[in-house]
Amino acid sequence: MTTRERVATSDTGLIARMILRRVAIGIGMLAVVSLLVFFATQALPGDIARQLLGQTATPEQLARIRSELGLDRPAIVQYLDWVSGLVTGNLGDSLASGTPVSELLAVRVSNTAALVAISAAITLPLGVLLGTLAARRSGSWQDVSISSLMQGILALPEFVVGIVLVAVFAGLFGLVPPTSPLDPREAALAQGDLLVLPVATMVLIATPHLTESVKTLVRDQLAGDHVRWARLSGIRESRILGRYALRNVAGPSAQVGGVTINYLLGGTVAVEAVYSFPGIGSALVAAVAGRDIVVVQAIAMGVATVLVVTFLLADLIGILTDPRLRSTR
Amino acid sequence: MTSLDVPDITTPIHDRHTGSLLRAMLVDPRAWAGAVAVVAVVVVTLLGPLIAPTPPGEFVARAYAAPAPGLPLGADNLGRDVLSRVLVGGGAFLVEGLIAAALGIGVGVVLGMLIGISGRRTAGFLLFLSDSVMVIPQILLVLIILAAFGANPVTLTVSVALAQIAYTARVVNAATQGVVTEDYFRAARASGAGRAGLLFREVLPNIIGVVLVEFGVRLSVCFVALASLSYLGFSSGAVSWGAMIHENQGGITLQPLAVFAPVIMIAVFLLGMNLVRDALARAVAGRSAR
Amino acid sequence: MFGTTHSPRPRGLRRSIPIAAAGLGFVLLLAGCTTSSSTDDDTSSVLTVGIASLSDADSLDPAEATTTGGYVISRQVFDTLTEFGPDGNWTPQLATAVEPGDTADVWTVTLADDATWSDGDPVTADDVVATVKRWFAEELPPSGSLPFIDPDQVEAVDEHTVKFTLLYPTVTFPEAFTSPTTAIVPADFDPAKPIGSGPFVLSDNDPGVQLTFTANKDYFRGAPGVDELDVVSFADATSAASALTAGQIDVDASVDPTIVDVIDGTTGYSVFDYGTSGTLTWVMNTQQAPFDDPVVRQALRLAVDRQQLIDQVYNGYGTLGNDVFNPYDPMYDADLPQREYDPEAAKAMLEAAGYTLPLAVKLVGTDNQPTSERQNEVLVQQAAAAGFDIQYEFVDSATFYGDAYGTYPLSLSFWGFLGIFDQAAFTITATAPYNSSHWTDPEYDALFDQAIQTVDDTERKDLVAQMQTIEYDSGPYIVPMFLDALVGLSDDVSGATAYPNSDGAFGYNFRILSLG
Amino acid sequence: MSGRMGGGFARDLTITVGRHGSVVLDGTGIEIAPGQVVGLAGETGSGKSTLGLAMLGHLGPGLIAQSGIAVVAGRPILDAHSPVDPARLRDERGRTVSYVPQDPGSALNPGIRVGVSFAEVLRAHGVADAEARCAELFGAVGLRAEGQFARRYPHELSGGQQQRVAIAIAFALDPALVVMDEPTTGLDVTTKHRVVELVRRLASERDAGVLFISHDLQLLLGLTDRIAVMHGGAIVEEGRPDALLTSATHPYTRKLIGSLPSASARPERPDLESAPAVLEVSAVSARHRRVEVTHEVSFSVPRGGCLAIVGESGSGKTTTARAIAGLHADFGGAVRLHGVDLAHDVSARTQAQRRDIQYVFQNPWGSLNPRRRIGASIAIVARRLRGLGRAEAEEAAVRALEAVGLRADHAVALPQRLSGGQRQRAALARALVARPEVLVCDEITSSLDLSVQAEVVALLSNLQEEFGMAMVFITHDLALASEVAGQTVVLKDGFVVEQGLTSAVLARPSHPYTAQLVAAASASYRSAP
Repeated sequence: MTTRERVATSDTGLIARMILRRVAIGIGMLAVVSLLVFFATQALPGDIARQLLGQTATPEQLARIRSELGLDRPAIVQYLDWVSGLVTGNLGDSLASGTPVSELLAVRVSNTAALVAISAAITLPLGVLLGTLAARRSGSWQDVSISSLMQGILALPEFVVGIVLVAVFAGLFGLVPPTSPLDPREAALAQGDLLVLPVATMVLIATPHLTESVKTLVRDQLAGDHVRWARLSGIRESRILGRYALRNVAGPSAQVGGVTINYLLGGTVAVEAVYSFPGIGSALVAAVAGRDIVVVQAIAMGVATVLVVTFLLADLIGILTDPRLRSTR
Repeated sequence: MTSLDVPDITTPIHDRHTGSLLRAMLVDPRAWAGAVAVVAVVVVTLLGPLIAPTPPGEFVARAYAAPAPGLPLGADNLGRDVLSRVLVGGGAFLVEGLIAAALGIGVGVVLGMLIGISGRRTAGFLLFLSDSVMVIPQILLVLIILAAFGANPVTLTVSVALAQIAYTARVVNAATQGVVTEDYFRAARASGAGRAGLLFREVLPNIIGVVLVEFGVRLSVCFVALASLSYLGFSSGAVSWGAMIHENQGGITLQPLAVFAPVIMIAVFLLGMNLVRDALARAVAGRSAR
Repeated sequence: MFGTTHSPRPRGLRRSIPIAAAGLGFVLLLAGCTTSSSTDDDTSSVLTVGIASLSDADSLDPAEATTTGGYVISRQVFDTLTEFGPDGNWTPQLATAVEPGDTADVWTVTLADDATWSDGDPVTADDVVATVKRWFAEELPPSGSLPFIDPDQVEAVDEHTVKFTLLYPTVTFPEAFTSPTTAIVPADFDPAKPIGSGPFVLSDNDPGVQLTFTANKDYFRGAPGVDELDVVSFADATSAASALTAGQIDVDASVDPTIVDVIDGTTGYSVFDYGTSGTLTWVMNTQQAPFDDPVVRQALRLAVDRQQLIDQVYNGYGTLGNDVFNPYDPMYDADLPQREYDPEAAKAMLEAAGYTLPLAVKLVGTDNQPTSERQNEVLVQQAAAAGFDIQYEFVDSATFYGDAYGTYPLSLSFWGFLGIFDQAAFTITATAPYNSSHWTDPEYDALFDQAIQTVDDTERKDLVAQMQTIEYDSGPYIVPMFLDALVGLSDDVSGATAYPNSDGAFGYNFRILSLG
Repeated sequence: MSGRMGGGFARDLTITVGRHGSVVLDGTGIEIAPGQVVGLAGETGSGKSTLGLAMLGHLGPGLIAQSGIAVVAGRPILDAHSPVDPARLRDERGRTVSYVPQDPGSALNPGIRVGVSFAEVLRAHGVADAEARCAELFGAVGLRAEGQFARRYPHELSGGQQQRVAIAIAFALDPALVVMDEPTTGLDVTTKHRVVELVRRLASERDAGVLFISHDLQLLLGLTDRIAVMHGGAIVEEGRPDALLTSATHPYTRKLIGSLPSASARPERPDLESAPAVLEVSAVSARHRRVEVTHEVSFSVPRGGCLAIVGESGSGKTTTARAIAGLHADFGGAVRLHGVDLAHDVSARTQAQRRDIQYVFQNPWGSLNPRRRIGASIAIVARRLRGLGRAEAEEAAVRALEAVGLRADHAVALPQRLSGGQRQRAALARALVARPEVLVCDEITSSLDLSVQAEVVALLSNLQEEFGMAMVFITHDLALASEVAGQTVVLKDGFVVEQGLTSAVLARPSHPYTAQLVAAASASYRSAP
């Protein structure tokens, strides 16, 4: 018996250790992101004090407000303060309003969360479906038409997709409202009509990438030796697709799904601008323009955390569905 | 000296280095369609300034005047001829995107190859860093960099370029791994090739297809990013398609052509680029399959 | 309900294109099934105003308001002692009378006796005194704009009377209290829980997204026209306009001049248009070449085609400017000859002064108003004919107002909504705190000092005419035109009134509007 | 399953690429009787896989059957003139005719347990008691039958075990015919022989016909009842193994037989006994990611001598070779050239040291930069290591090419224009152009077809004598080692288990593992004269 025969102990202890390792990596990534975000935003020319006081500022007022905001302390002290705040769940106070960022962004976070969640709930199954269909009939009219459509959308900036949807569905047909000024007093989900166009835009911009990736993954599986052997062993096509192709791409697809969530979160910036949607994407643009670095930092860290957790989940799906990843070797 | 029979090659042995990729693409109708689109846009860009009916700054009509005889694409937000501005504005935009993509690709390729040939620990650490950067959505990364350095043509181009590096490095690293584990790479090392020799004589020629495909991808991403940033209000100022989007988005319901004319040019260019890129990717895949 | 799509089964793949199409269609069809959330079913009237745009920096403390949202809050929740009324003149507001002594260095303010705070307490002279003292004690912005006030010399004479003894005589005292930043707050004011005397109470605040106000039915000048006021933020003027014509909002507070026709052309909506004293003015830095030379300043003034500017950028919505401020001030000198576009004369002047053309000039601008960039681009184009080679650099507003502010050779600033004296005191005199042109003229300063102490209107008007002549002949500002206020309105909205000397739609006096 | 007719046949099969493309199968046929193992030999591209797959009714992408039929158990599986109903074909596959793939590592679904893979096939054909069958068949192929084994995933099995699982699945439904497509490629010699024994046993026990496709003639000679030799899309020779050995008529068959290595040891050259050691490997313990993979390996090679390192994959022989060349730096112990300790990493060695040790890699498809012309690949070595000028280096490259039996005009070709054997010659030329003292050859024949393999080995021996180099010859094939090397080192799991003159090792193996290797090597020739 050779050493290769050693059986990997696919017990829960091993899985737990692998998850812990990935959590540690995730935390490390967030640390890197925090350094990047903090010191990039620290390099800002001009500052919030000017922005706050506008053209009528006097040097004395500027100095006072800078010292009030702690902007005159050494960067490293500010960083350590900020990080220890983050660890204890304190995102800091907005430089512009003095309000805690968590309070300031609460409604926006729930709005964007609703937007991204609904979009993901449509995009993920849709992308997998279209990708599988295209892979299964590689070279067929379905494949070519799906991939041409996806190519076409990929060639358009997100805002163009949004503007076209507005022009057609709000302007031409008057089916839906052209803008989405969600009422902060109500849950985003209760204002369905205002979500229709933003969600449709997000789905359209995020689906092509997912579709293409799933198509490649499934096509590679279908071209694999194990599928050929299954065919030569008389296994039914439907079963081949399910057990031999789709099941094996669950892990990598979950990774691609993570990338899709990344796309969706990035897409909120342009989409929220098109629809005047009160979410964190538009808050980010405003905070960048207004030099409210505390808000910029909080949003960047929040988005990064969501994505780290998303990729952690994707890894988890990979570990649970691909026995090879559980192997000790 | 040896009596062994060598299978005779009857045809003359001459290869063209880059021939295989090019030949594969020449017979691909989608590559042709893409190339035609790209060339058309480039030709418009080059000839545009010569054939523009009016100087791009001249006021010829009311702001957002609708298309009319002599004003085929209508007027922009200041009553200037949209057609003329589209004809003149391609150069700046294409150059910005090209520079951004080339810059991102250049740094990313070198970085990716370096990661690929460095030791496990160094490579692991660098990959961890690039993964960390990639956790941030690209537009957010660009906005943070823009916030740090302000928005002007240089920072705009550079920040978009910077945002590409991690992605390119990752792809190039993966391709480099494929070369590093090949014996010809070991053979070169054994014959005393230096680091630069390894990178540029052994690795680069063998991943050039991947690099070209990646360049296509990055070019699309950079153009889309620049257009989107223009829309968000971060624009470079000069007469450029990106700036046109920015200037005229206020009148999009009134005079959609002022925004869509440059967008269509960008989209046609990108679509063409994507078709060429995909054909190239198929050709590269076809070659490595042999 | 969005999340439920049918999970795909392999067997159904052949049919998946229709399914996918149905999925997208499903999303769009939802519009038909969902009721609009903005319609209220009870009888209370809600006025929804779209504004571009609210921000996190919108201050609840009126003294610190620098943003649109801050001004909106101040105007709804608080009152100022005086305001610029619909005719452009100041009128008492929280005050019933503001009267000078014999020499304009003592002023007596009488307060309305029926004004109350939203918690029911009456507004008293002590509150006014506390408000003023607070500005100076905390060095809040109004302390910088009221240099003539001595905070120790503000006394409550009785419950409704305040006496101000000024550091020097100032005839423009009443005008100085029209700004929303000078709103009166209670003596025990807490910015976190703003209690005001204004027509509305802030009932809900989501910074940067939406402000919700409830009517103050007991407002001393009469209850506002609606029960609730929602001020909703839009990222840009375009989406606000499309929200208006789609019925999502009742008022679009700032319509871009180029899309007025769209709204006017939509049944049920129109644009309310009136002239204001607001202006985007080019500031020439007199400490730097070439604008240290008055000849160049005059040449550039001739190089601006003001009518074309109004036509191209403002779609005709604006009035000609003549390089001096505020035509709505009674002191304004309308007799100065209108400066015309004359690039040839400008060129000749420059050549006569020995300049080699084209003369290179750097122009720095930001988006301090939606039309700023366009106005700068037009200048670049127009001035070229007069031999100016203007390099226009756009920077974002934080950079613009950053450390380099005041060092630009040529820049575009947003001013106006100030009386002629305040404008001069802020931006023209040698001691003006915001004079980024660094222009000084002893003769002008002497005239200003004399005029501001002159109680007699005719005499003062004559002095102002002399001041404006100096500005007209050698000043550092190009005032090319005055902006129109353009407010998009649903036909359901009534009560619109012009406020030419106040920033924003109707000076943000939304209490005057009613529905139906 | 009663009343089934066993075996299968193909007749008059013509298969082309597209309707008018090149011919892959040229009107050929084959017959496999029940209980019989028929070998199908031939080089890469001879059409043997296409024929094998045709027996399963499977045509590769773009292939079209122009004429002929394939019939298994009396039922048509492929018919060029009347298409077989896809549903019936699906049912026949796995039940009537089954398939054992070349690389079970990639053919077994990596995501499911091997027991489930087994059950899948039964299920597809409506057979219920998968568990019992699984126990039976796994037992029959020599895998532990208890439940735990069936619960493993493919990656948790060795290559031999994976192949046994594949065979168990192929025999699961008692098919009339099993097509095996190079099922032993990639297996170690010893494992290979166990698998072959198994196939023979199963075929006769279960009365199934087996079509065994392989390019390895030695293997077929020992395994099969009958051998068919394919060349250019047609069967050119067919017969019993012993008959084939003695009376083959087709030139191709004769060439194949002629290139079989003989297990007789090359006579060691006595003059080398006293020659000073040019290369010494002293207690080399190499590590991969902190795991020690070789343990104090020591040997020395005399000037002009040849030493073989023999072992199966994973035994540490390639790692040892790379340590010598400085391509694997993580090791303890020392490598000495002319008594001088060499730096562990090649980049830290002197130019002369790099020149003196040259390495030829296993895979000729990967060892030449595909983007560089052959001549340039060789010339650059001459320039780097011998300091020649551009023109001289090109000249030297041409001479090196000629020395290995290629022509000067091969210098302008890109590697992909050359066949595997030609590439391996080019790789040799690249090593020779440096004029090395020591040539390290890492399994340089294992990826070549048999006939080419013999040519390269012969060339190697000639070159070694001509250039007077010492040589380290890595191989998994003891027979091959005996042809070239005077001395042999046998490695197992990183330990040296045998060391000495090749003739002595062959004659009197002292370690049981070596004995096994020797037995395996001679087993393939038991039918040989």
